[in-house]
Amino acid sequence: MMISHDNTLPSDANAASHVAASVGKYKVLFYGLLALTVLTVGVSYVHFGSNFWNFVVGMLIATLKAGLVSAIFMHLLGEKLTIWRFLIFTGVFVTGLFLLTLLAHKDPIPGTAHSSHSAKGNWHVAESISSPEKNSVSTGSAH
Amino acid sequence: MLNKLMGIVPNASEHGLPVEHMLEICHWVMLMLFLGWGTFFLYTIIRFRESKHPKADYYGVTGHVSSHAEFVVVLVEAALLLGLAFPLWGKRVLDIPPEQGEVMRVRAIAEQYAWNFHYAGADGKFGSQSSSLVSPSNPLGLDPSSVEGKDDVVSKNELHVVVQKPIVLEISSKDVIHALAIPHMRVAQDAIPGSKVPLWFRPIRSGKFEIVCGQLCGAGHYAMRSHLVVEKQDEFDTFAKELSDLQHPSASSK
Amino acid sequence: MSKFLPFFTDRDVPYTVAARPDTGLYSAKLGIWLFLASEVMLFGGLFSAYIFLRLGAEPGYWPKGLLNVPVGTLNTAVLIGSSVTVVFAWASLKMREFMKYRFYMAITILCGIFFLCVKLTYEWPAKFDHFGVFIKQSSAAKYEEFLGNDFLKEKNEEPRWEVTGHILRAPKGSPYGAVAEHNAEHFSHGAGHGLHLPGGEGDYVIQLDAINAKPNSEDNLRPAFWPRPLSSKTAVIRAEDVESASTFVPRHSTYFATYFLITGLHGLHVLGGLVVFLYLWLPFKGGATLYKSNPEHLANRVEIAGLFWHFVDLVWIFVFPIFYLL
Amino acid sequence: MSTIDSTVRHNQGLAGAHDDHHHHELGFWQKYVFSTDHKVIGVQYGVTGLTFLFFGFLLMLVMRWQLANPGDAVPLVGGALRGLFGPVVMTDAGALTSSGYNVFGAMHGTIMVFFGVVPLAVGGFGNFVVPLQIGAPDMAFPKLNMFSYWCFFISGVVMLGSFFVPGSAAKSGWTAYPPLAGMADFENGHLWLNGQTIWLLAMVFNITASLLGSINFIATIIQLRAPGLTWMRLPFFVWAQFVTAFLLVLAFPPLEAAGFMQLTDRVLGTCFFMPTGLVVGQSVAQSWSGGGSPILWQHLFWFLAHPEVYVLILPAIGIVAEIVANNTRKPLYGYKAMVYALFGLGFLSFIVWAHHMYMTGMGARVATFFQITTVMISVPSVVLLTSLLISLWGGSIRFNMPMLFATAFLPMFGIGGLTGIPLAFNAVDLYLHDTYYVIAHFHYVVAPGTIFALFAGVYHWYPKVTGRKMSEGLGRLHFWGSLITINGVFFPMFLQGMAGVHRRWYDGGVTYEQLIKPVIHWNMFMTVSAGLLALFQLPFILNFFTSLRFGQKVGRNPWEATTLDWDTPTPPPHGNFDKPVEVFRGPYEYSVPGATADFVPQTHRA
Ligand code: HEA
Ligand code: HEA
Ligand code: CUA
Ligand SMILES: [Cu+2]
Repeated sequence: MMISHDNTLPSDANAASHVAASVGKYKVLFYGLLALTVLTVGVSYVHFGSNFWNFVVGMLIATLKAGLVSAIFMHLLGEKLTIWRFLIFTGVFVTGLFLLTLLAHKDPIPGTAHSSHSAKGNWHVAESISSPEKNSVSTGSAH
Repeated sequence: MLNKLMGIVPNASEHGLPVEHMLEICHWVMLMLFLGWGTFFLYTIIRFRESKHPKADYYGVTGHVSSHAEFVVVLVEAALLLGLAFPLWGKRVLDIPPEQGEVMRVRAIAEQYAWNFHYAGADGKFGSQSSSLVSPSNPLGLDPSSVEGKDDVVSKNELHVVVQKPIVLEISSKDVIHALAIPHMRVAQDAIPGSKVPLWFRPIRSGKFEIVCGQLCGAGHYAMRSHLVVEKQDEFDTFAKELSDLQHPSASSK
Repeated sequence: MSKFLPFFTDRDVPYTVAARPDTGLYSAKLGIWLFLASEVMLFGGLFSAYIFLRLGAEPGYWPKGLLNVPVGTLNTAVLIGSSVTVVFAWASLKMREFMKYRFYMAITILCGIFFLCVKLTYEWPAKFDHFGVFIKQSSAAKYEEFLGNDFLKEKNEEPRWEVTGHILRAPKGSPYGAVAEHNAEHFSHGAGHGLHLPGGEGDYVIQLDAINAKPNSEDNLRPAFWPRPLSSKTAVIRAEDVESASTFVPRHSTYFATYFLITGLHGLHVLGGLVVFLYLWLPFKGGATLYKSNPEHLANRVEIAGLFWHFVDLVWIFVFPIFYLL
Repeated sequence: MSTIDSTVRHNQGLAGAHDDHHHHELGFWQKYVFSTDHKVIGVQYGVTGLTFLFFGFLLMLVMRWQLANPGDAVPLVGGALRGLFGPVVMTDAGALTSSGYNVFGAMHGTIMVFFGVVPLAVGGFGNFVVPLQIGAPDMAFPKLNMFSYWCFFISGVVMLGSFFVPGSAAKSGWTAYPPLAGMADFENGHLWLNGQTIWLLAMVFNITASLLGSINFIATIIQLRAPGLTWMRLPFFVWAQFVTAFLLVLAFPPLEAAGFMQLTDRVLGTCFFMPTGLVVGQSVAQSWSGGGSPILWQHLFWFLAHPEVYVLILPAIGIVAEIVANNTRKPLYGYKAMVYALFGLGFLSFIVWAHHMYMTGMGARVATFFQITTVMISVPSVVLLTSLLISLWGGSIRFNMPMLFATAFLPMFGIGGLTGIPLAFNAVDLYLHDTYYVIAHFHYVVAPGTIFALFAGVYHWYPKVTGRKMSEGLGRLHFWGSLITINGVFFPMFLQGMAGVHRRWYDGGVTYEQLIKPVIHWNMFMTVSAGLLALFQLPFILNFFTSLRFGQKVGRNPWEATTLDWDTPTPPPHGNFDKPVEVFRGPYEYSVPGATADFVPQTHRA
């Protein structure tokens, strides 16, 4: 087998025809993405019970769009294994960054409280979040 | 024993004992590992130096010694984690003693470069505060009209607690991050502006101990020292009364 | 000059154009993907700040429906469009249709410029002349008429602490005096000269947004698609009731801080992409001229620039909902 | 047939078949200053890094003087320092002020980590050695490489420049925790021209340089390996650089993001890290809208800074592995396990960061998670170290200069690594956090650990770079002197830490005399040791420069090594190799039974 390293040739002989075939696909995707954008906007005016669920729905659609863009426009589908490998790691690490900071945020020592605007006059907190006895903790400037 | 050898300050709190114990075990493990590895290391570099052993052996060690050694390390670490570390931390943060019973709650509020200790007084309730009242003479902005605050007292740079009585410190800061660290009590907690975090311990020895500011907080960080005074109940009461007389002269004249 | 520009490739090294057989990649392709991986982490850091701050925000301190949704949607569509044209540009090169390449690339560039123009001439400036005053919670009752917290409570909605609109008078010595004066002139325009503003020297006078003008209206409960016009009503807020006040600049709130930082950084990326595209479009030695000597090389360059561009689009796909819609 | 063909083509730097600019003589500037040659860039990075290391050390000497003699004027140079650094840092008498101590401390940490070790270990050794070891003519993106160095250079100049702005350089620790860092240095009324802001700007440049560099490394290692050089035939050093580059690419950006946020907090008044209701100067800061979180910074900072410590150690382990294999004259023990351990370490290092934040008030779940991962990460470290240790067995160990430093690295890193373990348990860390125990822990890994490995690397590759060996005599003086004194500096820190001495104390603990009386006298001992340590660097510096002229001349392969870097002319020409490179065997074929020489180069046909 003779490996070509000639820099002037396309690495893949039938690339051009392959590309031509995909152009139609890109067009379809364009309309699809526009439709999804409209959907995102539309859906944000629907109330899904709580803001949280609106967020979930919005993010799902955004993820779908992002997935389409990367899979097709960025040719990730059919991209080489080398690239997939480190992208997967990247994905794991951002997720780790999100989840772990979130967890740390949500799991303070019981009895921890955070400063609030209602007590901005008071550098620390008025109401304690989960302190077993509230009365010993002063409330803020509302007094 | 290793701890002593390394000059650890004497323990003065209840939970300090297991902490110390664990540190001791850690050091023993480390020492054994280091000695084991170190002996092997010294023996090897002496025995296999070029002049003594001119022809190297391509295969070297062929068995699985290293896996065994590594496995032992894993086991020991797992044991330390499960047996000691998790329960200890659990006790620290999940078993904060409730208000009922013999517990004292004190607020520790840091500022550049001093600690303010705010006691709730006889009623066990903290009075309200307001920023508009903050001034050099009233660093916590205590509200003089607050009923709950009538008996509150504040002491600067000196925390008095009662021996054997659990104490819960609610730690926060006015300006930057500080940390309240009491080596003798084996406790430390960052004082983070915008948060108030509880920290508890039970002193088991009377005496005067140093409180260190453990987080860089500016040019005066190194000198932000205060004291923990662990004393008997009656001594504490005298202290509280003195402060109260000073800070609420009208109330005491009644 | 052009000798220094294409940092991404160099001729002395193999696999700048042809792919290495065992990895199937030319180096720049690998390089750009690695770069994008680091970009994912960069924006990841910013988005985690968003999550952290938003979850940490107390009820009423994270605004919803403040931004102009139609404009945002338009910009989203424009970016998506440019993503398509840039693939077309690349495909044209692959098929060796140079004129088509120039055409699609031109559209891409125009789209990018349009996007930035909308940002810089409309969206951001619109923030800078909007004003918001956070009322101290202890004083909120006094301004119930503009905040409508009783109504919101009844509806089980988050409370409102902020009065927004155009500032007509700022307290003496406040940095917003000039803006206020300018607005006041505009406000009185048509209403005859010598219009008297309510309130005194030390007060904030705000020409209200619809939402504060009619805080108890069902219509104002949900963000609207079309932005609601400013009302002609004014509010007077006494300085001592103010917790913080500023135009909608980054310092205004954590919402605007994240908004400006993320959209700003995104904008810089758009700008960077545009510079590269222009370089590839104009007859530079490493740009469009490269077509004559080595069309495949140019195609590769367009491909990696395009990958970057798609990523910028992809970031926007998340930015749009989290700031405009949710 | 095909392999030979591809070999030839690979080595022709064939890419520019149609190239219009043929190799004309490059001018001085392009050859030595704005060079795109990885070897020149490697040397630039290396020398800059060494200089910064030395500078970081000098800062620390002043601090150590202060710790042992609180408030006393710095001898000899006190007046000059006063003139140079100004009144914020030095008193008129020539003693360090407490702000000055913080300035020097923050800059020592920052410079050592980001401007000393990383540039030297990654930028210097990585650049010079990696392309040679994989048989590549250069890095994959030579211009990017040049850009990376100059970006780093700018960051260095900016960082050093910050000493000379009003109020002097950053003084909030290398960790730059807000709100302290967020509010610092505004006394002089300059929004931009102040220490902390410039620190942030310099860091942004530094991060950019690191990112560009590490992308280049990864692409180079994946794309430009010589024919036959399969993954499992890579020298271990290349693996170490590969994983390090990934750590940099993926961990640095969140800090860059955080840097931008702190920057806007400072210059635009945002509140990313400023909580509600901050009191500044006895009243609530009305100018801040609040709502931010100081803890957010810590998460983003440590998300980088933990992987960063492995960035400091992995290249060092790589260097040690090369030198150990070469000087024991036998293959590395457990090469594959070591490679997997590298990956394990790399992966885990992303999910342990909060072990630096045990004191921020974390609940039981988070603490459990981070304790488990932290303890887990010590396992691959043990695998690496144990493998290196066992590699010694059965060798024929030549104790030349590189090997001496590499050998000393092992137990020194052992001490540093082992003392990381108690810190991993947060109940124990309660006692040890922010004491000199921590300082001792990490200095054992970075100073007699990493720095020693870097010295080993300098002695090892110096002949390849310059064509001459460094002097053994001066080298031995350097080695024994450094080994003894550096332990004199850092070992007492464990004792001080156990006795409650906390870090970042300007007066060395005089304020807390009552608490730390039993150990305060160590300050003097450590300071003297540090001074002697400095003296013992002089033979090295002398050696480094004089050997350029007077060192013993060497040929291609003075160490009789197997890897490709020793298969080039010395010093390597532009394009590196003078013959087609093809690899037929693993990296450490020393003392192969039946072979005539005790080493078989990788290019040696079967
Ligand atoms: C190169 C740098 C480096 C390395 C490799 C490590 C390695 C480790 N570190 Fe360290 N660490 C730092 C640099 C480093 N650290 C720095 C700079 C800080 C402080 C930052 C600051 O606050 O400013 C710090 C702080 C720090 C803390 C926070 C302490 C505190 O602030 O309270 C913790 C806590 O868990 C920790 C743990 C660990 C652990 C478990 C390892 C493990 O990976 C260690 C594993 C290694 C081993 C277990 C050794 C195995 C080898 C042998 C046993 C062989 C022995 C051989 C012979 C005898 C021949 N480190
Ligand atoms: C890579 C990281 C690194 C390295 C190598 C060092 C090296 C040293 N460090 Fe440092 N240190 C830190 C990172 C590092 N440090 C950090 C992150 C902190 C925390 C900062 C903070 O609190 O924010 C710290 C803090 C710190 C403290 C605590 C200060 C305090 O908390 O108050 C002390 C105290 O003694 C100290 C001492 C030393 C000493 C004596 C050395 C010596 O080992 C230095 C020895 C140096 C060399 C041996 C290099 C010599 C170089 C040459 C000879 C080159 C020659 C040049 C040419 C040939 C061109 N360091
Ligand atoms: Cu307060 Cu350090
Ligand atoms: Cu760490």
